[in-house]
Formats: sequence, structure tokens, C-alpha cells
Amino acid sequence: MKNKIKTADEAVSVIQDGATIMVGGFMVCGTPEILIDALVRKNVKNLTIICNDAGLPGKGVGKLLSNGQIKTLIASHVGLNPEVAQRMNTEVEEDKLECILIPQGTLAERIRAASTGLGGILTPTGVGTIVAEGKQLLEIEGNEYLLELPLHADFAFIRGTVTDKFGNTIYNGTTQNFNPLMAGAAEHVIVGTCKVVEVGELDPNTIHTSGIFVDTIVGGEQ
Amino acid sequence: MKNKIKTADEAVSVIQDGATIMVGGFMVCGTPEILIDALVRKNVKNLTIICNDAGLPGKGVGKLLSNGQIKTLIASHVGLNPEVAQRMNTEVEEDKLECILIPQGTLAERIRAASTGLGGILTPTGVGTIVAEGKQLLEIEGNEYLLELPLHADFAFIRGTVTDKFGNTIYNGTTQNFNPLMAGAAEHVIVGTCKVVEVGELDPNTIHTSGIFVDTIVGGEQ
Amino acid sequence: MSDAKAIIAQRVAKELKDGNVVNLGIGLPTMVVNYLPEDVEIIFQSENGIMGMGPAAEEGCEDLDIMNAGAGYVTANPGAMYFDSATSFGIIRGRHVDVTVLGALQVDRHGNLASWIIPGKMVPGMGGSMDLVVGAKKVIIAMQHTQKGNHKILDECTLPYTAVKVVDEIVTEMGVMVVTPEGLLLTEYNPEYTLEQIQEATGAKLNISPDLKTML
Amino acid sequence: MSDAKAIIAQRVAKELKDGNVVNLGIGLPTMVVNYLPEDVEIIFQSENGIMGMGPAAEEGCEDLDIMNAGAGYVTANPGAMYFDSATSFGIIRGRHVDVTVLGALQVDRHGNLASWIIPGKMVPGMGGSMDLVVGAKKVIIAMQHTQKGNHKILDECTLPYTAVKVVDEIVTEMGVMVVTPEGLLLTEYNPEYTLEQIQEATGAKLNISPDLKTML
Repeated sequence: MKNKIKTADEAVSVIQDGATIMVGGFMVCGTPEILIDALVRKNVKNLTIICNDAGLPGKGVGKLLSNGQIKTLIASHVGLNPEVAQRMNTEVEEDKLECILIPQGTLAERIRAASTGLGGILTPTGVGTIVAEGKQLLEIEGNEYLLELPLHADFAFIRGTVTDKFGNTIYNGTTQNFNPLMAGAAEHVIVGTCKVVEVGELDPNTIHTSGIFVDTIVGGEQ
Repeated sequence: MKNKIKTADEAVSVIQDGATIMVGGFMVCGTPEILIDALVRKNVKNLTIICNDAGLPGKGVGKLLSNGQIKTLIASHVGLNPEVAQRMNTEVEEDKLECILIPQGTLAERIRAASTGLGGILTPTGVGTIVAEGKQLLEIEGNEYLLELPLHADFAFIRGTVTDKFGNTIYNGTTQNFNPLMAGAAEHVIVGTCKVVEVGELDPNTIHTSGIFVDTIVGGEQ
Repeated sequence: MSDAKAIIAQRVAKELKDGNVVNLGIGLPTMVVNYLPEDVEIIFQSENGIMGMGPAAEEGCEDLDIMNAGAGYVTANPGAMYFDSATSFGIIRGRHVDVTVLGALQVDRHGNLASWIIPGKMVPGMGGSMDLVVGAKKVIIAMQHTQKGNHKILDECTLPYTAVKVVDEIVTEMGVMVVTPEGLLLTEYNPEYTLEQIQEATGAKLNISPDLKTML
Repeated sequence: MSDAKAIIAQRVAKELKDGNVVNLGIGLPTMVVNYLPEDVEIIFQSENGIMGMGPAAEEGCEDLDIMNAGAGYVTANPGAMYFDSATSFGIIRGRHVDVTVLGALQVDRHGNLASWIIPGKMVPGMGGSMDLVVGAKKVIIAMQHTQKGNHKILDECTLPYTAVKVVDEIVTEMGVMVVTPEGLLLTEYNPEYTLEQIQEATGAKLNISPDLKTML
């Protein structure tokens, strides 16, 4: 089978301006910084980033934001990175950030829906709020649910703790978060991982993400 | 915290005639036989059983079927237990079995929907077939999806490989199947497990089912 | 001020029962852990992916892989489990969390909650709050009774909702208010305040429980 | 008869490419593994919850915890992974399986498939088949061309559908037929049969590919 291991710069070389990229992590815990750094070096622009949050200034997707690479950010919480508010309100047109906020559970489930081939999800979250505006409301057995659509991406940046050469990946602690969901929802999946091991070294009961989802493996994540 | 460990007979003592019970396992691989045996001894009747299949003659839910305890079976495949066809076609009214067949992926996802508080699922599976009869069809972005509703139960019988005294459970191999899904979809969850260990002995990265779902733990499963 | 917060956290702690699965919002709600009786064992969930969260990590001993939803380094208790965000919110939305304790910008007598946005001013995002208040079996709002003298407990929220008809109980330094079909019912009060002062500080009519107790 | 099955399995094996994720139905499709070239590595999924399934377990060495969807004891290859049924069908429905190979009762020229029920006679249930044919990127039907002389390849299925417009290719002992918007296109044939015999054995008009090859 083909060799999936590349350097970070080789891994991101396929990404062009305007791409949609899912980035794992929750307040940068579980974000593959080596892939972010490579994307900063490549300096592609007009990206749509799908991530739980906006990272922190100088960390995670915050680096892409500071470098003016993000056109649209789809996230559930951006309050811990003040640069988001600055860029949303800037007068400089080319620096302007569009920010789409989604309830965290809905964000997770929409990504899972894309990964698992469902037509959308029916959630009680957001009913009666501005989140429901413009969305279809279904009444099922006396309760109301919002129809929320699957969320796909061109690329996913995943952060693994241990990954075998096929791409099977284990996450440690709370680094898991959105990573396994995004691995199934993007066309092309790049894993930045702390440790690369041979195929067969991982206990098949403990693997969180199957290697079938993984296109490229980059070692050296901290 | 309260002690969850009981004998199999104590564990099933709360189950009454007419209960709806989810039973984990796939062709009896991952079915908690000690709980089934206890339920046969208790001999409650008119049960609705939700299981991937009908087990095998003398194994898994096949024991409940032979003992005349199942009124309705909700499953995806019943071909390997010939007693299903016999009981579906019997002239003896009190032996008659109602069998509701559901595509396996839909069955899994409907149980997950109940567990995760979704209003239903939107699946392409079954569109254009008799499975779609009487169900709402939604067109989303040019494709058709069936609305399938969540599937709840009063009880779930789960089969664990290792379980700590809080109920955290690990499954080995392909015994996992429907077990972790059913653990969240029933009011009262009983785990029949091969090995009971102290709280803290399991690696928190490798647990498949959280103890918060588990009401009762029965050791001695083979 | 810190006194008020301590009173609130102490009172909320009494709502948590042995074996409860609890999700605490960041800020004031986090203080609740300091007031739990020793014989009450709570299983804390944090929506970023942990069940059985322990206390904050000691300085110098942080495991960078173990964080809470407020981006603080924490520990895992024996019996903890990690999971992904879909599983985490499945637990929340699926009514497997017994109690969530959150702060608020406004709450009204219908149990409507506004806590995530001040249009044109503060737009941090809702994070997991919308799912938590819709999914948790019991929603307790823990907050100071007023904000710089302005009412936070209202007839009708004026800020955009986090969710409608979800709040079960409001705990402030002045008292405990339960949301009922007839409006807000004051069930306990802080004797440092008169009932008149409490009503004055509240933007909705308070019904007084015939069973009114002191909250301390 | 077993010769026919061997021909079919051998031909289907050529459709599987290095690195493909493949789900094989029970019965004839399972035989495909016997004909894979040595340099082609396939990742076999079984819908009961394994990716990277290996060969059947040797007698006496069965691990009762490791089964395939046909209730046979199997092994796990290095790099295998186990998962629950929602994850398994997420992989299937989410178009992460490259090829599924299944048997059939009937297939028609629109790519409609009937494989799970003969009303009043055989009602085993659809198992995972409805999800597999809707979700897999490529659906190959591997079956004998006729059933006791009766047509199985038809203008329109007469039995209830497993799914509509899902079949990409039909491989029988007589030939390979691709489902196209214009109907069934015979692209390869078994030279033991004349084209007339093949058409005779088929209940739908076969278009003949200008590029027609022999299948062996």
C-alpha cells in the first residue's frame, strides 16, 4: 500500500487558496500545530476554517487568523481570541472576517452527519433562538426540532497522539474532541501526530480513528 | 456512591410483563447470556425485544423466543433462526410473533438518536423500498431521505468484557456492535460482564461505555 | 462581591446529590465544587470530552492533553473517561446530565435564558451553552441578582435567547427562585435583605412561597 | 456449478484495487478473497464492527469475540480496528467503502436490486444490505446468471427492492454487465457461451459493447 508519511510542507502542498479546512482541537488542545505552521508558511488565502473555536492569539487557528488567511470562520465560540472581534469589525475590506457561530453540539453532529452519510440532523438545540432563523422546523411527536445540514470540507487537519503507518490513530485525554468526527467529513485528511508506529502495534480495541480516513501522516507533533 | 453489583436474578427482578428490552449482540456475539438466562427463569411474557437479529436456536434472544416470551421482535435479520418464521406463521394465537424488520444501519442510528436526544434521523437507506411506506420523505439538496424516529427501551442488556464497579465498560473484538448504543437509549441498563475491576483500573482513553449509563452490573459472563 | 459569589456557590452546592452527573459553566458555577459535602460524590462532565473530571491541575504538574471547556488544565478522577465532541453532546442532549449550572445575562419568568450575546457589543458565541440548557435534566442559573444595579431577572428577556423555557431555578445572593407555570416563586431568601429589597432588585413579580425559608 | 462460482469470484477479484475498502456479502462474494493477486492489499470491512478483517479462523483457534457478519469466526489483520454498529454503518452510508460485492435474487436494467425478501416465502430481513448498496461507492452484484433456468436479470424487478438505481455492475458466469443510462451493457463475456445464449438467459435487452472482451 502507498506510503502516507510526508513532511508538513509536503502534506499541505495540495491546499490552494479558497479551500475549506476543518481543524481539530478545543481551545488548541488537540490542534495539530505543525500543520497550522506549514499552512502559515504556504500562506494560502481566503480559507474557510471549521473549528470549535478561534484558537488563541499565536496558537492554533489563531495563527491563520493573524496571518490574514481566513475569510470565513465557522465555530461555536470565539470569545477567547480578541482578534476575531477586531477582524469582524475592521474597515479594511481585505482583512474582514466572516464569522458563523454554531452551537457546539450541533457543530459536532453536523460534521458527524457529513461523515456518516445522513441527510442532516434534527436537534432541539437552537429552537426559538436566532440560530433557528431561516431553518426548517419539524414537529415530531409533539416536540420541535431544527433541521441542520451536514458540514463537509475539502481538508481536515487532525491531531493524533499515536498513529500507525496506515493512519489508525489514538487520541490522549481531551485532545480527542472534534478530531475523529472531522476525519470522516473531509475529502483529504492530514494527521499531525506525536508518535508514528508500525502497523499492528496498536490494540484494535483502542483505536479511535481508522486509517481508511487518513491520506497523509506527519510526525513530530508535540 | 451506591453499589451497582447484583446477581443476574436480582438484576432482572425489576422487569415486568410487557417490557421493551434492547439486547446487545450480533448473532449472539456480544449478547449477555447470563442476563437472558435469568430472564428465562423469571419467565416474564409479552416482551418487545430490540436486537440486531433473533439469535440462534438455544442461544441469545433465541432462548426467549423458544420460551414464548417475545410478543414483538424488532431486528434487522432473522434468517438464521428458523423459529422466527414458524412463530410468525403459527395458527396458535398466543405463540404468534410480530416481527418488525429494520435496515441494520437505520436500526443502529435510531437507537443512537434516542441515546443522543435527536428528533430522528434522515437516511437515504430504504428510499424507494417498502421500508419507506408510511414514512415522511424529505428532499434535501436534491437527494431524498427517510425520516426515521428514535428507538427507546425500558431496559438494555449489555455485554461487557471488562467493567469497573462504576459501570465503565470495555468491549473486546466484535462484541461491541450494538452494546454502546443501547446503553444510552434505555431507562435502565444492566451489564453482564466477563470481568469486574475496581474503579480507576481502566485506562480512560480506552473505555467504550461510561458508567453513568449503567444501573446494574452482573459478573460471570463467559 | 466575593461574598455574594460564595453565598451563591454554597447554596447551589446543596442542589447536587450523590451520584449526579453535573456540568458546571465557567466562572461562578465552577466555585460550587468548593462547597460540596464530603459524603456527596459528583461526576463532573466537561463538554470538551471528559466524564469524571477532577480538580484543576497543580501548577507545574499540568498534563497539556487534559483540559476543561474553559481552557484550564484539569485532572481526571479514578473512573474517568474521555470521548469525542459528538459523544459528549450526545450525553448532554440525550438527557444524561442531571444538572447544569450556568451564569446568565438575563433570565425571565418563563424560564427563558439570555447568556451568549449582546448584539453589537459582545459576540463570543454560544459554545456548548445552548445544548446544555436544552439537554440537562435540571438547569440552575447561578448569578448575582443585578448587574451594576440593572435588573437581570425580568418579565421578558430583551437580549437574544440562549433557549426558551429551560431554566428550572435561579440562585442569587438574595434568594432562590423556582420557575413555575405561574411565574417566579421565591422559595428561599437571604435574611440580609428584606423581601421588599429583593422584589425591588427583580424585574419580574416574585410570588412568595408559603413555605419560604432562609437560604443559609 | 462450483465452476460457475469460481469464474464469478475470479472475475470480481479483478475489480478490487490496492488499498480499496471492501465489504463482501456472505456466500459467493466471500470466495473473492481466494483470487486476489498477491500485490493487491485490500482492507476488508465487516458491518458487524471490524475494519481490517483477516481470513477465517482456523478450527480450534477461534476467538469467540471475533466474528464476521455471517456469524463465522474470523481473524483480524495487523492494523485492524473494532467499532460499534453506528460507526460501522457511518462508514458504509458515508461513502467510505469503495466496493461492496453482494448476491441478488433479481437485478434490473435500471440498476434496481431485489435481494432480501420473497413475500410469503422467505423473509430473513435485509440486515445491512440496504445500507451497503446505498452507501458503497461501487456496487457489484456477483451471482449465477439464472436461477434454475429462470431469469434473474430483468427489465424490471418483480420482487420488493433492496434499493433503486444502485447497482453498477453485474458479474455472472456468462459475462460482465455494466448498468448504463441506456440499460445493460455487456462488456465482457465467457466464450463458453454464444452471445445469443447469454441474451437468451437474460430477461432484459443487452447492449453489446463495441469493446467487448472475453472475461477470463
